[in-house]
Amino acid sequence: MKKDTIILGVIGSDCHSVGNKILELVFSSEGFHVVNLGVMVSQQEFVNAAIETNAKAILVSSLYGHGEIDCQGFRDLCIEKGLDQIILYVGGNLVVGKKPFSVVEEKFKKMGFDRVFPPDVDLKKVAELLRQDIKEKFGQEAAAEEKQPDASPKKHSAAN
Amino acid sequence: MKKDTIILGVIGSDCHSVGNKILELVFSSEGFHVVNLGVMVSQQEFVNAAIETNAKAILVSSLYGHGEIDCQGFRDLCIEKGLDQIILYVGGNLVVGKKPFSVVEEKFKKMGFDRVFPPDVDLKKVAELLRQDIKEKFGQEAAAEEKQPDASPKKHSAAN
Amino acid sequence: MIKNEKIDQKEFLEIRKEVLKTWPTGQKVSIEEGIRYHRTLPEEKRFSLAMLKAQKSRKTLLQPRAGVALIDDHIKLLRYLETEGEADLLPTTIDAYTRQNRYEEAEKGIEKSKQAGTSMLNGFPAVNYGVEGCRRVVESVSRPVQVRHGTPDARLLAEITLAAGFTSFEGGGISYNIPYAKRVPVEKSLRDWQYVDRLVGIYEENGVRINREPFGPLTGTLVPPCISIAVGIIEGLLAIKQGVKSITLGYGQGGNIIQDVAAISALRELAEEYFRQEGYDDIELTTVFHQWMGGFPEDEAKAFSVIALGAIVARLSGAEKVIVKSPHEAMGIPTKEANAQGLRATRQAISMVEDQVILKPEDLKTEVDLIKAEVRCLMNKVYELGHGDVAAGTVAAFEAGVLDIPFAPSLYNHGKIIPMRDNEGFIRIFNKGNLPLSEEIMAYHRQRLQERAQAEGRAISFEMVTDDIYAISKGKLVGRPR
Amino acid sequence: MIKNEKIDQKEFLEIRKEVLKTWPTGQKVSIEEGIRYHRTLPEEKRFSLAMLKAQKSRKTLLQPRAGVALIDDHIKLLRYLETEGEADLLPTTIDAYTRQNRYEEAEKGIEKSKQAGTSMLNGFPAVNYGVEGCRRVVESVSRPVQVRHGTPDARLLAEITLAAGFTSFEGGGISYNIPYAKRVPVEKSLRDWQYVDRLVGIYEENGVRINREPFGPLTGTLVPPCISIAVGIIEGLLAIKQGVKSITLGYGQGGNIIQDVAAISALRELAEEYFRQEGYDDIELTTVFHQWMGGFPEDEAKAFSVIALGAIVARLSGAEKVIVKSPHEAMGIPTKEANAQGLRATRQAISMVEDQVILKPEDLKTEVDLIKAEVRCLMNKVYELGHGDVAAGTVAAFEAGVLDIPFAPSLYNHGKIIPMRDNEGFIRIFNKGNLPLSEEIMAYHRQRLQERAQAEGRAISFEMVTDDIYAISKGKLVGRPR
Ligand code: B12
Ligand code: B12
Repeated sequence: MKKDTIILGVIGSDCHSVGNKILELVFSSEGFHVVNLGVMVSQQEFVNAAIETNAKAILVSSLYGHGEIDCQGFRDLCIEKGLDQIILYVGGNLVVGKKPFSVVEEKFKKMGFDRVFPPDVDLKKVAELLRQDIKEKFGQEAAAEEKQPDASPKKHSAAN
Repeated sequence: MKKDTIILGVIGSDCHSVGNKILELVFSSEGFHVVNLGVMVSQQEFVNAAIETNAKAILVSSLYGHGEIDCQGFRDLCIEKGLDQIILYVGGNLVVGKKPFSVVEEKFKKMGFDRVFPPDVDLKKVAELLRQDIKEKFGQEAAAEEKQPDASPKKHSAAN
Repeated sequence: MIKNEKIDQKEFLEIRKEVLKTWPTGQKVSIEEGIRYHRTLPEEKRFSLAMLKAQKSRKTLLQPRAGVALIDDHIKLLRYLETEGEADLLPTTIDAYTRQNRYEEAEKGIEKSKQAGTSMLNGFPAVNYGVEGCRRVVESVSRPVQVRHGTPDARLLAEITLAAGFTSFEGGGISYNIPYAKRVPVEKSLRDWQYVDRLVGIYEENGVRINREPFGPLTGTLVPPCISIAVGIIEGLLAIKQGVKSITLGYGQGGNIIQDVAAISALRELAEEYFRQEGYDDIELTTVFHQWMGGFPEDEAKAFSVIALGAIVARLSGAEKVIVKSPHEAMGIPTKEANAQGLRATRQAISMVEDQVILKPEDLKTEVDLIKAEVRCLMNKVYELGHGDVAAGTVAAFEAGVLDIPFAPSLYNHGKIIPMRDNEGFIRIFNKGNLPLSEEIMAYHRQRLQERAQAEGRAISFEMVTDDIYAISKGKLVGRPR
Repeated sequence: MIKNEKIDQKEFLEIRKEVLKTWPTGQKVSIEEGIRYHRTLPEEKRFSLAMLKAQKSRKTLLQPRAGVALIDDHIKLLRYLETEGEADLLPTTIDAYTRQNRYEEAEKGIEKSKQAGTSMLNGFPAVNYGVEGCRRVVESVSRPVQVRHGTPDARLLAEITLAAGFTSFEGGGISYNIPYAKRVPVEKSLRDWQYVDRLVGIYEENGVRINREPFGPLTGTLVPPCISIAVGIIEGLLAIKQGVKSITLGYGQGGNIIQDVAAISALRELAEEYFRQEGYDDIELTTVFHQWMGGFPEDEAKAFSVIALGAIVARLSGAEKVIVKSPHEAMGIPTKEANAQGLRATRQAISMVEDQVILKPEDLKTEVDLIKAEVRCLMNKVYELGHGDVAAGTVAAFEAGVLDIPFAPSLYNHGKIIPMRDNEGFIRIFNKGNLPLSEEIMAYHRQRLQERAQAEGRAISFEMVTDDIYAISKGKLVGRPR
């Protein structure tokens, strides 16, 4: 069964690389085909990679606080470039300061992200949600195969 | 110059003896004649001691949280026993739990205490206030002599 | 004259009749029913078992203090500490009227609390609620619950709470008298605690093991380790004689890390030695470390650091249990949230150092040896004064000032000794009063204090003591001149 | 090829012209005016002096991190940390756009922050505010202020902030590149930092001592001490060559108390040795300990314990400065209140252990010797690769993976080494990648890791690493199997 491709990366001028490496590890072992762009990724780079690899979802990380600025217009750019269907997730320390998560979530949902996650989210549950969302949007046949506990992560960027 | 007598004690079933010992030390060295009743002192004991010694003020401590119950009717008892003029101070952890001090202060002022103090109060400032209050209530000649740094505390109760 | 002898059954029952009469709820207490109930308790609710497991697996269990006036609120509180605080062991802290056997005032406190919609008592008035009410508490939680109090005469409290299913009972004839009471003769409280221990012994003989925990910290204020250790050992010996088998001896953090770890070491070694010496080798002995028992800083951020240091040292000491403070400590009885915060901070600190070996026995040898030598001086004299009997010796020791608890409220305590910190924050003794400490030991204490005096450029003085009493609440360990 | 040689004045001025052009505020910078201004600064605003005093009086100074988008808010923030937080030293943390020289985006961030009425930037965009704006900051506080950032090319930032009167500047060609950037060649950042150090050297030659502080913690995540110490020494050597005299070398808490204290010891001893070896004996060398730089627990009570442990160990290590975290760490840039809480908790913890001697040199010898031997392996190879030149050697070392920072984002970093904790929480190296560590050393690491594997009943695996990364944020030091 073909694996669904997803794009990972940390947006903007953000250098936080540890969480990104863990996301790659987890989503790979959860059966996705992970294209990890590493840190400091621009919106354009995300979109290009998604087009090139025919990805089903982009998982944007932002840790350093500028997420609110960096993510503006992300959905528009996707649509502009013809990625009408693409699933957009975003997670991390998305805004500057400690804010109630509900406020943050609303903000990023308004920007067009399908799901928004706080830093302590359980990644296995995210993988589960992602499988569901892909199924819903792209139909049964496109769904990622079930969990592959032994899959070792594949490097797609020397940045990692 | 004659020293003003003040009564110290910890009211009710309260056993906290450390602060009481320090109060004795400080007020003695501040030039007061201290009669220290120690811990677990009833309203009646306070009043009796004040009458016996012709005290100008009673400084009530309560640390353990039952202050609110233990102090009720203290002023009335003083008046009943003919101590119309006596100055009443109270201090410590006066109620159960961490409450804004302004709330606590109001509560105890309503009960008839002239001044109410939180646990971290500067005792030298209290001594200063007490001298002033005594001056005001009992006139110039009765005021305690000025600070006597070397005065050693006198024991008035084996409880200390 | 009191003797360290087992109370015989007849005498016990006679006293018991009187005890149960002191408040209506006493009439409903049945030891037999209590024993039957205890037998139905699942393993995870048994205190002695939890302590034993902690010892075997080298864990440090967390226990808060907590108690409020109204029973439903008390249950809510304990449950919250269980879930949000992840407490391993639960308390039921008794209010101060009950501790003085003033059940009528406690009753008023319950009424006023109902009216006020908040607790007007500083603890849970267990006697007023009786066996039935107390059992609701035991039934509502899933971890072992202990009665924590400060009651010189805890006979009725013990009857009620043990019958209700509490599996541990804190206190002792010295530690719940001298720091907690003013006019109770030592002999009286020792007798009343022999009763409590005998009661525990009866449960024990019927297959129900109740854990007993003498109160180590005493006044919580500059108590030299030798004093609290001697008291702990004495109360342990008295308890054992009445048939107690599970004993947790306590110590309150002094502040100097080496001294604190050494104290727990010395406490454990000496207690084992004295218990064996009196012929007991089947005692389940564990230790409990109390986070800082003196004045706390009011600022919560600072209080958290006091809590964390206590947690770390508790763990380094290898104590099987730590009693946890809250960031509200300086201000008042903590809310359940603040209490759980103290627990979570403690858990984090303990877990971070849990696997670390920082202090090796060699590092501590000097201090352990010193503390042991001091305790032996005190114990020898106690035995001597009691002509070999530790109960009689204790009464005589307090009369003579051979045992002397600093800053205690009791009229039966000399209050002559003057402790203060040395230049590294070890608690030392400046004036030994009548403590029978050897000249050599005192010379060492004086030398260490002299170092401090020199460093501070002032003579050793009583001012140092007051400075030391305030020090931690003002952010330091040693009260340096301002 | 880059060399560790002093940039000559002519070359410096040529580069300078270009640097100052990169943003309009650059045009107003005058080194001469800056020097004149620095000479008017009172003693208590000079960073190097404060560090020296701390060293002489054996104090540990407290410094927070803090920076917001708008200048008035930033001043308010620093003042609050000065008064409510009692910070000894102040920071100005620069935002992430400025760190990447994206001054236009920083400008936008300032605008958006004005609109939003709150900071939309994660730091203070000093370049955009220019000398004038920055000087307002220096003028508004009464303690020394340092620029803290993470900027691979910090030349303009240094020109502006130093001329404005900041008396300390953090960073270095390795430590502000590899953990902070993706596509910046090592040679480029080393050159740009030679410029910064030369600028500091010019101030120095004019009687104005600026403190320089390489960034010790690197990625903050399981960095073995030998790596961060080697990097610190290299950056120290490079700075000295350009004329820097006041250097503070840093280390990020690893979590094991022995290892952390040993690391600061080894860092100090080795740096002195290498500096002397290269012919310098007039360097003011001090150390800074960073409280836990990895993932924090979200719960504030737990975060306080992480802070307290860091404070205690900072003090035990004898570092002259500690960088303080806040209880908001896991969530976002702290409010001024949370930041001050971190400071107050740190102050309390440090003050409580300040006078205590818990770890003696003997206790640490094994670990200090190990770390020293490891650092020597790395340094020898760096010198070898550079044919005796440490700058050239560093470039070659990163190319060869002889220097390798775990979990770093840079494309110029091998990222081959795999660190993990042993059974006591020491950070060990499982896979050394190309680090030139001796077989003997690696055997020791493997043995210690094997102990853990055995204790956990699982093979040494990458899972252990991820478990370790999460461990402190989940309440433990060692990431045990769940
Ligand atoms: C040490 C201590 C004990 C020791 C006391 C030993 C002894 N015999 O003294 C022991 C362990 C025995 C103990 C027992 C109990 N304690 Co206690 N104890 C403390 C603790 C930690 C320190 C007190 C102390 O010695 N401080 C140092 C001295 C120098 O300060 P101080 O006592 O505050 O006194 C100063 C000021 O208050 C002020 N002051 C006091 N009175 C007055 C009066 C005037 C007129 C003025 C101007 C100033 C003033 O000046 C004093 C000198 O500087 C405090 C918490 C804290 N402060 O950190 C809790 C605390 C006082 N205890 C408390 C309680 C509830 C109890 C218990 C009921 C047990 C329980 N349920 O937890 C029992 C009391 C039983 C009884 N019958 O009283 C609570 C009170 C709660 C409340 N008010 O809401 C506190 C606040 C802890 C808490 N947060 O729960 N305790
Ligand atoms: C280590 C660290 C650093 C290291 C990073 C090294 C590196 N190259 O990775 C260093 C020291 C270099 C650093 C620098 C900075 N940092 Co930093 N850093 C941290 C810290 C302490 C830990 C981050 C970490 O590695 N965590 C461990 C990993 C496993 O967790 P994680 O990163 O959160 O990632 C997980 C989740 O977020 C989630 N997740 C992430 N993305 C996504 C996406 C999706 C779709 C999903 C489902 C989940 C998900 O899953 C990940 C794996 O579990 C955090 C605070 C914290 N968390 O405790 C601050 C923190 C992230 N840093 C912060 C800041 C501001 C900075 C700086 C700007 C400096 C400054 N002003 O203080 C610079 C950044 C410069 C830049 N250009 O980016 C702030 C962000 C503030 C905010 N959002 O309000 C934080 C929160 C600290 C704070 N409270 O101030 N930092």
